[in-house]
Formats: sequence, C-alpha cells, structure tokens
Amino acid sequence: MNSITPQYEDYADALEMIDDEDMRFEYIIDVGKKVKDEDFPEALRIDPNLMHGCMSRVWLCDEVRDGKHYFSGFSDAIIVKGLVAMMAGSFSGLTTDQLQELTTGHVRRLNLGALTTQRQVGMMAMLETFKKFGLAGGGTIAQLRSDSV
Amino acid sequence: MNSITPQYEDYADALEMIDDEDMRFEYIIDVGKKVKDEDFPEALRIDPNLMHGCMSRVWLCDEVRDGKHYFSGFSDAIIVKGLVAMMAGSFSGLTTDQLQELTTGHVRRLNLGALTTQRQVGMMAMLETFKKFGLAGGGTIAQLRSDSV
Amino acid sequence: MNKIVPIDIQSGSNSMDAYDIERVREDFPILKQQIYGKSLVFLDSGASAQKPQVVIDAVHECYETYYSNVHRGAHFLSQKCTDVYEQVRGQIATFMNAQSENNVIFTSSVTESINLVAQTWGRKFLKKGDQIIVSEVEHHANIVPWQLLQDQIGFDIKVAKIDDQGEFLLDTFKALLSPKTKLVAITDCSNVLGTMLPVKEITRLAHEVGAKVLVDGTQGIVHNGVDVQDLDCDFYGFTGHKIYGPTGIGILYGKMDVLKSMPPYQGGGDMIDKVSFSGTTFQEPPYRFEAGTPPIAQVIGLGAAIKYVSDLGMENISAHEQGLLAYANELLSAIEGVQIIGQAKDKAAIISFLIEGTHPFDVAAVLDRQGVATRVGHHCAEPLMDRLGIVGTVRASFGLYNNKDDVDRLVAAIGRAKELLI
Amino acid sequence: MNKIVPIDIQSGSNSMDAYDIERVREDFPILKQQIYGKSLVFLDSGASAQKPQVVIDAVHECYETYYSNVHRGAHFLSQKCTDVYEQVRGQIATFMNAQSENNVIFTSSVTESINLVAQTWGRKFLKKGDQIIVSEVEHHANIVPWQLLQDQIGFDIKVAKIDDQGEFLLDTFKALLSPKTKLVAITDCSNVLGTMLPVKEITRLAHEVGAKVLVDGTQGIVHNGVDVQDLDCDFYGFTGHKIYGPTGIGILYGKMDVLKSMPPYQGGGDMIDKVSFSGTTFQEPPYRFEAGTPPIAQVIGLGAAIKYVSDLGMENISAHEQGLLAYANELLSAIEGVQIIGQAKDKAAIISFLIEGTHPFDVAAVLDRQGVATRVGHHCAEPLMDRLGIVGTVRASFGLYNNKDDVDRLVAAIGRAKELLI
Ligand SMILES: Cc1ncc(COP(=O)(O)O)c(C=O)c1O
Ligand SMILES: Cc1ncc(COP(=O)(O)O)c(C=O)c1O
Repeated sequence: MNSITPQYEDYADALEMIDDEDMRFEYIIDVGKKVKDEDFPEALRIDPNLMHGCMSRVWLCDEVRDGKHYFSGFSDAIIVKGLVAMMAGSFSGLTTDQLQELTTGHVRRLNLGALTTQRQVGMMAMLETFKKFGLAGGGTIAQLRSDSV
Repeated sequence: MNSITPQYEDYADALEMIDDEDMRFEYIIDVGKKVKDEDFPEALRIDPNLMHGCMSRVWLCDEVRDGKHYFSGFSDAIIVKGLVAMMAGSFSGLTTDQLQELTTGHVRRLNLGALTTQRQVGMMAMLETFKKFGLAGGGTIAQLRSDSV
Repeated sequence: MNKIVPIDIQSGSNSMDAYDIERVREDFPILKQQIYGKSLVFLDSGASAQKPQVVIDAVHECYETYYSNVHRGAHFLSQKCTDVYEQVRGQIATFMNAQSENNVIFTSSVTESINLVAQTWGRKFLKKGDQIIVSEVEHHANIVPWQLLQDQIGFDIKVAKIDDQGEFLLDTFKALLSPKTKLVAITDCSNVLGTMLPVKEITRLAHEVGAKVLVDGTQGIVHNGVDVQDLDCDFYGFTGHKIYGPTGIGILYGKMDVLKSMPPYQGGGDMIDKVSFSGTTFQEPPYRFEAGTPPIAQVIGLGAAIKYVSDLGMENISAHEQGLLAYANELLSAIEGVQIIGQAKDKAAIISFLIEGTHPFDVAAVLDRQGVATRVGHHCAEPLMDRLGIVGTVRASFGLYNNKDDVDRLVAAIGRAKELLI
Repeated sequence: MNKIVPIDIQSGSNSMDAYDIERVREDFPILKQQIYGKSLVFLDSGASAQKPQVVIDAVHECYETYYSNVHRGAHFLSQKCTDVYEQVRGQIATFMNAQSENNVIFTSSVTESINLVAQTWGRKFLKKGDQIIVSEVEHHANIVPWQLLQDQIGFDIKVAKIDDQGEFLLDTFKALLSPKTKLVAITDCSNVLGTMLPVKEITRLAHEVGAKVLVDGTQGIVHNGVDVQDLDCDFYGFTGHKIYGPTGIGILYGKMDVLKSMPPYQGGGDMIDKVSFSGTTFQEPPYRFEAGTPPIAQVIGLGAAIKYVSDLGMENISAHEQGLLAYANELLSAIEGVQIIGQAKDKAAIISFLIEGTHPFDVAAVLDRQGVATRVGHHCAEPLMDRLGIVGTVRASFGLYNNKDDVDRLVAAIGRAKELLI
C-alpha cells in the first residue's frame, strides 16, 4: 500500500535519508528550482487551472492517458513549486481506483515536517484534488469546482 | 477646618472609637434604623426629590433658613438611610460659603471604610449635591438637575 | 448530555460523594481568598464564574511561549498559535454537538453573539409587519438588540409569559405563534429564577410556523450542557466567562444554511476574500463573521475551560449542583421570612430570594460582610422584575465548586442579616 | 509626546545607549524561545506585539485573587475588580491626553472601534450624496466597515493618494475636500510602509469643511504615542494587542459632544438606563457603547501595558526604534537585490521589502527557518498592494524589545534566502 509509484518511492527515500529538517526544507527548494518554466508553459497558467485559497498561486493540470492520470503543476513561489512537483510526480500514473485509495498517510510518509501546518494542509488539499480529478475522469480545476457546487 | 458642626463631630468621634470594621458597619445600620418614617414623610418621597443613579432609591431635601441649609433625606434601604442621615446631619446648618469649603476629606474623616467604594462614591456625590444646593440657594434635586443642563 | 442524575434530597446528596468537591475546589485559586477576614463563599457565578488554574495557565502559557497573531502567518509562532487557536473551534463543536467546527463563530461575548444575529440575519430577513417572540424572563442581552433593530425596521415584539412560580407557559406561547412569527429568541435558563425553559419543544413549535429559533444558552450550557443538533435550534449563543473561561470571548453557533444566508457583521481583516475599492468579497462562515484580530488568548483559555468541565463531566456537574440546590432550597425555605422567588419544577442551581421587611440591597451588604458574595438588583432583567412587581432580588447562584458548607454559611449570614436589619 | 529624539545614524544610535535594551528584553519571556533550534528574532510586532511579564501577571493576578464581574456589584470582589478595571479608563485617558476618562470606550479591538463609529455615527449622520475620504494605505479595518455602511446608505468613498515612495499627497487630499465631505477616516501610520501621515494637518483641513475625522491609530500610538487634544480628531481608535497588551481589547476615543450625539451600538446589559417592553433608555457615554460583560481581565492587562510603555517613556521607545529603523534601513539598502517598499521621510519602525527574482512567500519561509519571524502577504491592505502593483511584501516590523542583533540576524537570513532561492 505504501509503494505507489517509483517517483513516490524516490522522494520518500530521499527525504528519509536526510535527518536534518533544514536540509529537508532545502531539498524541497531544490526540487522547486529544477522545475523549468517550459515544464508548465505560460499557456497553462490560466484561471481555469488555478487552485483557490493558496498564499501563492498554484496551477494544476490533469492529463488522462489509458485511464491513468498524469498531473503537473506550477506555482509562482519556489517552495510551493517544489511541493507541487513532488505531489504531481508521486501520484501520477495512477488509475481512478488507485487514486481513491490514497490517504493522508501517503502524504505524511513524504516526511514534510519541515513545512508549516498550513502548507501541510495545502498538500492534503492537493491530494483531495487529485482524487477528485480521478472521479471526474480529468478536466480542469474550474470544472471540479463547479461540479462540487 | 475639621470642626464643621457638632453633629459631624459626634459621628466622626463615634466611628473613630469603634475599631472594628464590622461594628462600624453595624453602627451605620443602627443610625439607619433610628430614622423613622415620619422623619421624612411619604409626601416628600416624590420624584422631584429623588437622586439619580443609586442602587436603592434616595430622596434629599434642602430647607433654607436664615441663609443656612438644613438637609434631610431618606432611602428604602436601611444602610443608605443611615448614610443619608449621617451626611444630612453632619452638613446641616452651614451657609453657602461654608458648604463650598467642604472637601472629600471631610467625608473621608467620617471613617466609612466599611463601605464599598461604590457607596463611598455615592457619599461624594451627595456632598457635591449639598454644595450645589448651596450655590442654587435651595430648591429640589430635579431643579438642580435641570440647571446643570 | 442534558440528563440529570437523580439525587436523594433526604441524605444530602449521593452524587456529591461521587464528585470529589474538595479536590475540585483546589483547582480554583481564588477560593483561598479571605474577605474581611472570612473565607470567601462565592455565590455569584451566575454573573461570572471563577477560573480553574488550568484556564489561567493556558492563557499564561500562550503569552509566554508561543503567542503570535493567527491566520496567514508564515512563521513558526504564528502557525503554532493558529493551530492551538483553531483546534478550540473543533473542541467547542464537539462540546455542543455541532455539525462541524464551521458552525462555531468566535465573538467577544454572548451579547455580541445576539447583536450579530440581529444585525445580520435580522436586518436582512425581518420586515415591517413581522413578529418576533421573546420571553418575560429574558436578560437585557436578548431584549435590547431586538428593540434596537425594531427601531430600524418596525416589526412587532411579542412576549411569552411565565406564571407566578416562574414556570414558562407553553400554551400561551403557542397562542402567540402564527405565520407572522419569524423568530423566537429565548433563553434556556433564567438567570434570575433558575427556571429551565422547554426550548426543545419551543423550537419544534416555532419551526412548525416557519420561524427561526435563537437560544440564549448563557446559563443553560453552564449547568446542563447542550446538544444543539438534538435541540435543533438555528442559533445558540453563550459566553466564555460564565463557563469558567476568560472574559472577552463568546460563542455563536448557527446552522450552516442559515449562516451562509447572512451578510457579514463587522468589516475588517480576516473576514474578507478580496478587498478593493471597486468591490469587496467575503469569506465563508465562520470567518465571514470574525473581523479583525480575534480574542486569541481568550479562545485558548476557553478551550481549557471546556476541557475542564468536559473532564469533570457535565452530568456530574449537574448532579452536584442539583444536590446543592435541593439542600439550599430546603434550608432557605425553613427560614422564617425568606421568600424564594422562582419555584419552577425544573431549575438550575440559582436561588433568588427576599427577606420580608428588608431591602435586598441591605441583605446583600450584610451577606457580603460575612464573606458571602451574592448579587443583588434586577440582574439585567428589568422586565421580569416588573412582571414580578419587585425592585430586585438577592441571588445566590452556584457553580461547580460550591459545597454544602457554602450553603450553611449563606444560611448563617441570612440569620445575621435578619438580626441586624429587622 | 510625539517628539522623536534625533539620533545619529552614523554611530548606530545614541539613544540606544540610554535605553537599556537588554534589560527591557528580560521583561519579555517569549524572547527566550528557540525556533528550530535558533533563538527567536521576532520582527512581526506590527501584526501583534509580545507581552511583558507585568501584563501577563496582571491578567493572572486578576483571575487568581480578585476576579468578579464588574459594575453594580454589592460584594467585595465585584467592587475591587470594578475599581481596578475603571481606573484603567483614567489611565488610558491620561496616556492619550483625552479630556476625561469618559471619552474612553472599551471595545474588543480597533476593528470593532471603527465598526462602532460606522454603525452609530455613520448610520445616523451620513446620507446618500455625502462623501467620506479614506486613504490608499488603509488597513481593511478602515475600509470594509465603510463599504458595508455604503451598501446600506449609498454615500461616496473617495480615496486620498500616496506617491511611489509611499508619501501621503496632501495637495491631492485637499482637492478631494468639499462641503460634501462628512468624514475623513485615515490612519496615522501605514502598517505596511511605515509612512507617518500628517494627521494633524489632515484634521485641520477636514474640520475646515465641516467634516469629522476618525484616526486609525493602531500603529501610530505604538510607535509614537498620541495627544488626541493636540490632534483635535473626533475619533481615535487603537488595539490592545499591538501595544503590548492582551488580545480582545480595543479602545475608541471620541469627543464628548460627538459621542453624546450617537445612538447605542450593541444592546445588552450595562449600556441601559432602564429597560421595559414599552421603551428602553440608555446610559451616557462611555457606557452607552459598552454592552454586556466587558473584557475585564483584558482591560486590566491593557492597563499594565500602558503603564509599562509609559514607564519606559514613549519618547525613549520612539528614539530606540528610530535608531533600529535607521540601522536596518542602512544595512538592507546595501544588499543587492533588496528593494525597500516605502521610503517616506517620516517613518515608523516598519520595513517592507522584496528581493529581486524571488517570491515574498519563499523569502519569509527561509527567514522563518533561520528563526526570524516576519510577516508576508498583503498585510490586510490589498488596495495598497494594487496601487503598488505587487502581490505582497515581506515585512519586518520592530517593537520596543528588538535590538541591533535582531537586525543583523535579519540581514544574515536575507543573505541565506538569496543563496537558496536565486
Ligand atoms: C493600521 C491598522 N488598523 C487596524 C488594524 C486592525 O487591528 P485589529 O485586528 O486588532 O482590530 C491593524 C492591524 O492589523 C492595523 O495595522
Ligand atoms: C441569560 C443571560 N443572557 C445573556 C447574558 C449576557 O452575557 P454577557 O454579559 O457575557 O454578554 C447573561 C449574563 O449576564 C445571562 O445570564
């Protein structure tokens, strides 16, 4: 149940090996820095992809191929960009059913204690969004929002 | 400056001799009990004589004879009746000028520590009323109030 | 939660044995105070309760170790303080059995809670020609906000009656209800008489005619707890300082659909979504109703108070207090000249009384000098005084820390008052 | 009181020598906290200040030794608590140089103070067609209450401008004034930029056209004190928790004739003269505006805070902070890529900044991990952010307990942020 995707394992292992909170924090920054502008082109940074209620702006996309969900995301703040990259990478390539099995425990195993609670809450919200994408079979953030009304 | 009226001296001496707060408190009750209904007839217990802002009702009258002010008062609560009697007795027979010379110190010398601050404030308010009666050359509480507007 | 364990009046009280009152008293530092050289008998909890050490310490600890403004903070202390603060919302939701923590709004007092409902729900939904119902036993806090709103709008205020014992008259209440009734604003427990009102039945009846119900739970929740879902009221308010918490904090519970229908109350930081001079949008409940920096340390202190009473158990507290009430009632009834004001069947531990031939202010003053703290006056319920034809009462109100000794001291002090005053 | 002792920037600061900052720091227990294993550098006092031990102890002592509800109490504790509580009103009047303690109203926060004025004075005296003026630097607390009232009444809100340095433009303000102007609601110090506004001159000009003036003194009084009679404003509000006092307490000062002309705000206990269902009358100011049980312990805590800053001396505090501001300004200006937002000539000890090529949230997060607490975001001043064309700033705001070491730590942390983020 822990083994989700190879990417997830990589991140979890890497963070587990670091035993200093400051360095874990810096690891996330590094992940964020590695996300290039072209990985999530300007054309995608539009309101329909914008998540609501974050301190910095966060865009998320879901691409469905062969019934599997591939997430990608971006933010104007590096730390958030790093988190989005880790979350999107970790939970991409899963089917709707697999997504529904994810729990907050899976996020917690990523070992993000270096983050403020508010950020951790943000990660949980992101996980919920992934699951909703799963149930909706893709679409945009804006569509998810209007569905839930 | 301390010697105001014989009545005042009597009260001050009596209270000074009692060195127990509880007994001073009881002394005031005794003074209150000695005030008879007929000392301040029902006909005087009317709105124009009513002081404002007291927890129990207090009526005050000023009779001017030969340029001297003679106060009398009443209350529906015994303790307040005692206080009013002491205040009215202590400061009756004074001229307008003499009244204006009275200070809170004169009230404090009566040694009323057994009373709550609120009651002490009430006594100071009564003193102020006496002084106002002095300046107005008599009248009723209601008239004093409307003058000050 | 509301169930009161029956007690045996004859033998004093069984429940008091189970409830270790002497240990409980140890938790309240102020009870060690001397008043005029006598140990303090505090029978004024109905006005405001004393605080257990855990509440005092919670406030203390907040300021000394992790204090910061809450929400939107990117730094450690701000996060920590926000976490502790917000967790209280859930705790209070659990205590009241609210649907979720989002039904719980922090205010500065129950007075503000009721004014908030008047000026948001009331101002939006009440119109000229509508009627609202309050009762004869209401505290000014549940009368004046409606009168102020009435001045702005012009609806009618109907008054539900009590009988001479202080018992709520359900039938005459029923007769007041009509399709014009838009709101019933009523207390679950009279702060003067102790009468417990049948608010569940009142709510059911009010809902039948389509009226909303606001319950002023200020006294009720302290003595008996509450289950807002069982009660089914639309709003329930209470105040922190009477339930052993700090001053400066109140609670308003509301049903979510009702809260969502309401415009904001005060404007300021935190309650907004986006502010601009061309147009401002607001947050969802509960935040929409919480403008500006909230009473942070007071919320945290209230959390400690709610934990304290929950740990003791509301049923145990009720049972203990009912034992005291029965004991006090028995002893006071036996004193010649003492008239107990309010003799409803179902009462919280509040006894108002008068002594024949004395003024209540004199009585309270003598009691005070015996170290017995009671309240005297109209208790912010002047219409009730008018109804009863009295100027005021002396009120002994019991808290979870009172014991039989306190009752005995009260009885002795009443004896002294009779000696001195009659 | 507003006079700032000039300091010598070159040598650091003369005044800092006179003011024994290390002894002052001892008074604040929280400063001994470690954040992620580093000693705390608290640069978020603009959001809420830390509390000296005397404030914490005053609250503590109240609850432990003499707590009771205030006013109308006939018993010892109630009297004692009322005395201590009411004495604070006079103390605050003296601190602000108000005409008398009756000009001082206790509220729960400055947000409530401003909403109170809007919903009483504003609702009574503003009409459709009238204009009010606020400024571009206002905190949401001095914008949204007016917008909410505007929705009810329909007057116009004009906005006084600043220049790109954050300097208030007095001439353009003058141009906005007209006989239609009924109120100017303006802060004396921007919580984001630190800009001190010429509120005395603004008041004089506003009065010339017959407008009333409300000054949001939340930041100004903390850094420079106030003399409300010299200022001549009609209202002045501030909040307890930013001036080293407890949360849950705010102040509204008003001129007596203006206060007397205002209807009550909230309804409830204490603010009434006489309540009956046939008609209710109200108390005189300040009590008319204080409904329900007030924030008793918070008032008492605020009293201790006001005594604390008074004992230190507002001039000394100002001088100390100005020394720090100059020092920080010098060091930060020298860091490549750091852009200080707000360069007015007359500033309080608040520095907003951005680092080129970074997002402010990232900067604040890195600072936090170095133990340096700052605030990041729009600081409840979104219209100002829009005006400046930025999403937010990192804000370092200084209090009377900060020292040069704190500035050095900030500078080092900014260095680390640049290393990590760029
Ligand atoms: C200038 C200014 N006005 C008003 C406020 C609001 O203060 P409070 O949240 O305590 O009501 C603040 C603080 O956030 C402020 O800085
Ligand atoms: C029944 C009832 N409602 C409302 C209140 C008002 O509470 P507060 O003054 O804390 O707002 C009280 C207490 O005085 C009360 O007993």
